Amino acid sequence: MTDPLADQLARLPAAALGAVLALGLVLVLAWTASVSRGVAAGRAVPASMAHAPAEAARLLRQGRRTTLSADRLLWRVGGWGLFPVAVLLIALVPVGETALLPGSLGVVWANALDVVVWALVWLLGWGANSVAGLVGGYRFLALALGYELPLMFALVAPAIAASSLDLAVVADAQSSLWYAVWMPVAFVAYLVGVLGFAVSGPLAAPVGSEVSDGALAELSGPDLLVVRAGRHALMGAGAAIAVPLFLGGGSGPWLPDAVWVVLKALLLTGALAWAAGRLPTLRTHQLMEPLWTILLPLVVLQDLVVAVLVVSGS
Amino acid sequence: MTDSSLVVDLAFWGCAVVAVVFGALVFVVDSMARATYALAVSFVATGGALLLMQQSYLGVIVVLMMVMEMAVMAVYMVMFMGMNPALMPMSMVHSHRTALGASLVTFVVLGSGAVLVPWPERRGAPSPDVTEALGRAIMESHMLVMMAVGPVMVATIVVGVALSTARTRYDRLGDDLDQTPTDPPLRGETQRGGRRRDR
Amino acid sequence: MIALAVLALLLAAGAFSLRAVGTALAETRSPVLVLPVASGRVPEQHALSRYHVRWYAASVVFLAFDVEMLFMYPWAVVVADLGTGAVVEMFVFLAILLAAVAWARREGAFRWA
Amino acid sequence: MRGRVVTLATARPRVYVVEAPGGRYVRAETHRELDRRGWQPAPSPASADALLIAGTLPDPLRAAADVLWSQLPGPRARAEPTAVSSVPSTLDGLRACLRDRAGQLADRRGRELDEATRWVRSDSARHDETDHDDMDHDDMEMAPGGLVLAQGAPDRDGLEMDALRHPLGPLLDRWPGGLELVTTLHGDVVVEAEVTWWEPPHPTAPPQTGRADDLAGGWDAAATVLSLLGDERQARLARSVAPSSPEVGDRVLRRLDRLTRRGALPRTAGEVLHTALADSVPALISDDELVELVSGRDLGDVRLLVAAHAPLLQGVVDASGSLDD
Repeated sequence: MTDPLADQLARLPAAALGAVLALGLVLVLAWTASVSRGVAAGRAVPASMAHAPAEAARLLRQGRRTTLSADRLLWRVGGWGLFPVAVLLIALVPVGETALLPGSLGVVWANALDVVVWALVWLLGWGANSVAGLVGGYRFLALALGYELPLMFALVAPAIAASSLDLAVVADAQSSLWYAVWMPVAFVAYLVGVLGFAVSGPLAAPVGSEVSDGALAELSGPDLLVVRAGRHALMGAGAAIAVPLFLGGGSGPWLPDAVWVVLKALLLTGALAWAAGRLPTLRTHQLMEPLWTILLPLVVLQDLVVAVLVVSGS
Repeated sequence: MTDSSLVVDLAFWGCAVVAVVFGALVFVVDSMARATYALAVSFVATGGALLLMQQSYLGVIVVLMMVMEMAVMAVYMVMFMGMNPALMPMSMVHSHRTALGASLVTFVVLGSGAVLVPWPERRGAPSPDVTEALGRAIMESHMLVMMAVGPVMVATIVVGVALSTARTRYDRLGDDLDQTPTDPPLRGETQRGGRRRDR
Repeated sequence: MIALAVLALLLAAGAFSLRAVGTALAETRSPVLVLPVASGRVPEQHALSRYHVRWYAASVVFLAFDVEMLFMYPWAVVVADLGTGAVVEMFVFLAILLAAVAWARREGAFRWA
Repeated sequence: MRGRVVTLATARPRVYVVEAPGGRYVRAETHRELDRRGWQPAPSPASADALLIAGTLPDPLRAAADVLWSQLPGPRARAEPTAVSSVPSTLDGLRACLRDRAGQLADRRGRELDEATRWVRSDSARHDETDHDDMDHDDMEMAPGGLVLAQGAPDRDGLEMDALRHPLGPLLDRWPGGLELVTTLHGDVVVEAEVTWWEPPHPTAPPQTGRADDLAGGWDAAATVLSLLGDERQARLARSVAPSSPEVGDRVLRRLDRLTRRGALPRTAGEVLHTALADSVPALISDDELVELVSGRDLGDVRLLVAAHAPLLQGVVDASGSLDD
């Protein structure tokens, strides 16, 4: 019998390398989202590429602030927690041989992590003891109630088709046809969910410009930087999870699997961020009904179609 | 337990201590938000403990559901506790003596049960995929549970909505339910509410 | 588990160095205490309060509905094996729930403001 | 190294732009100048590098400007341009001030770490003179940090929740100069509002330098609304409409109509913008009508509605002159 502790230690170098690569991937994806966002807003490509570094420098130079009777603990947890959630999501994605955090329940874990964002954004709005922040935090929960069920049913569709909740198995099951192609509604609902937990695009009302950036209203300096980075990273992480779920994982000609995964994630992040930059922010109380009464039944119907096709064995 | 390694033991006890400490914090902190999220952390740690007991699906579902429920519960706690939810000293304990007695008795009964009952040795091995086993159980042997849950949930929705909305479609639209909703939907109502304060 | 530990360590190190760089560049350590933003006015009262959540009806519907996901994930794994019966069963179940959602919509549970 | 980082950090400072009473033209020019430079305005004082108050502040609003100034985290710079022609040099000055290390260090050294309590204290002192209460003990308990707790108010849903009094204006970005709308909020819904107008210290005349085509402010209002919706690209187009072609105007108008149809914009706001931009001047609205317009609305909707109606508000027209003058 081997010593489990020694066993864990033997895996340390591989784990360390994997962790560094995952962190690097999150940063690259977040930056891609930022660049694409800039292009969508009408900036030139070089200016968009320089935007993130310049803003990082600006915000790192800026002082920190806290507000009267703020709940600083909860406020900071909310802000600094977003980026780690994105990193954990990326760690679930099978790249090449295996994921950094492999497991038979990858799909459910992805779901659990996106729910953690509920808590974080609300805390971010709550902690500052500010009207704008409160409005933003509460708007987020309202939207979350709307986008979460469609997102969950969208996550279930590939799992039905692959008869597994393991992201690696789901990816491998798409050798003939990507799930995005034959379950488009689930794919769209998933992407809406990604926009939701990245708080951007049509679902950006919680940080809406018309309430002084809502949940972000009282943030400055590094505290704001990590939240902005976290939102871009969450968009990138959401796109990366879509790769094994809907875009065939690492399958592709010529290049190694790992490269395909990263490439697909980058492309989807760019496309998603561009769309988020172009679509108008919709008002929360206008979004609830369509999310519940149009998107939700459609996704359930999509699941039905998938289940019937799977059972009938086609 | 098949592999009772030191690492797993340590992690388990870590989770257990976090769960208990944060559970206790619920009654110590002075803010509804802190109390609710302390409870959420406690539940997440419980989920971690379940994972270490190789109940992977149960573990992840505890994390998923409890974070979600706590996020919504925080909103209710803030709304319905009859005092400022963050800036006043508060107590989450009611009728101290009874509560303390009841919890102590429960703890002793359950705790002694866990320690004193001669647990049977495990016969056979757990299913290689507990999630799949659970799925089969729900759809085959425990179908009745599933059948019963549906109507119960519908009843919950209907009762919940009926109790929580003070104004239903008749208040919004009058008798003519087919007319287009106004923008904003409840305008007249709000203004009446506003005037009521002026009284 | 070891990967999780390494990730946590890396993230902590990253956050720490970000703070350090920030402190060095801003040439200050302590945050300044300010009033919450209110158009140049001193707020009349603390914003943290019993916040009126207009969408509580929607949250009730959600809380009842999301319990369903407990069954959905294990079901997804076995449905291909179990066949038609399982599909019919689950979607009748979902249809009943969606009917409740439709009713809730008619009652105005998803409208507010 | 530090120098290079500072240059990068101040390449495009974020300016919090506020309109003083009667400062409409200076503010509009400021936004155009920011567009030309590719600088983005700051959405709140919290993350702003600089505070720019367009126009001349009347004395009663001096304290409000100081509160805003105290909310900037620093390094910080402030300016109050009073003429359209001085806007570019003002922005240059702001950036130079942000880059001046000695000056910034001095500013921070002269700054208290607690910029909140003194305002609260002076504010409550003012109240005490009139209220004359002997509830000091209660005050200590009920007023953490010197601010009182929100009090409950009955709501249309038959519940008692806390109501917040929250001012929009006098000094708010993308908000008509001089308007102070004190709202009573239940959650994020405005149930009541009070209007106050602050007058400019001296009447400001429209600038002589052209732009007569937008003196009624329709395109300016459209740009503000688009910017509040987070659509900076279209907002830039709207701001540039006057000098550029009518096709651009059509594009912006179509965009606004689409946003209205999709419900991204309150219908009333969309309609009034459409009327203003399609060459017929909508009727002015009084303060009472303004209150009527915003009550029952979501806080965000209130911002959009006020922005759309800005050129039609009696106070704005009085302060900055209209086409008829």
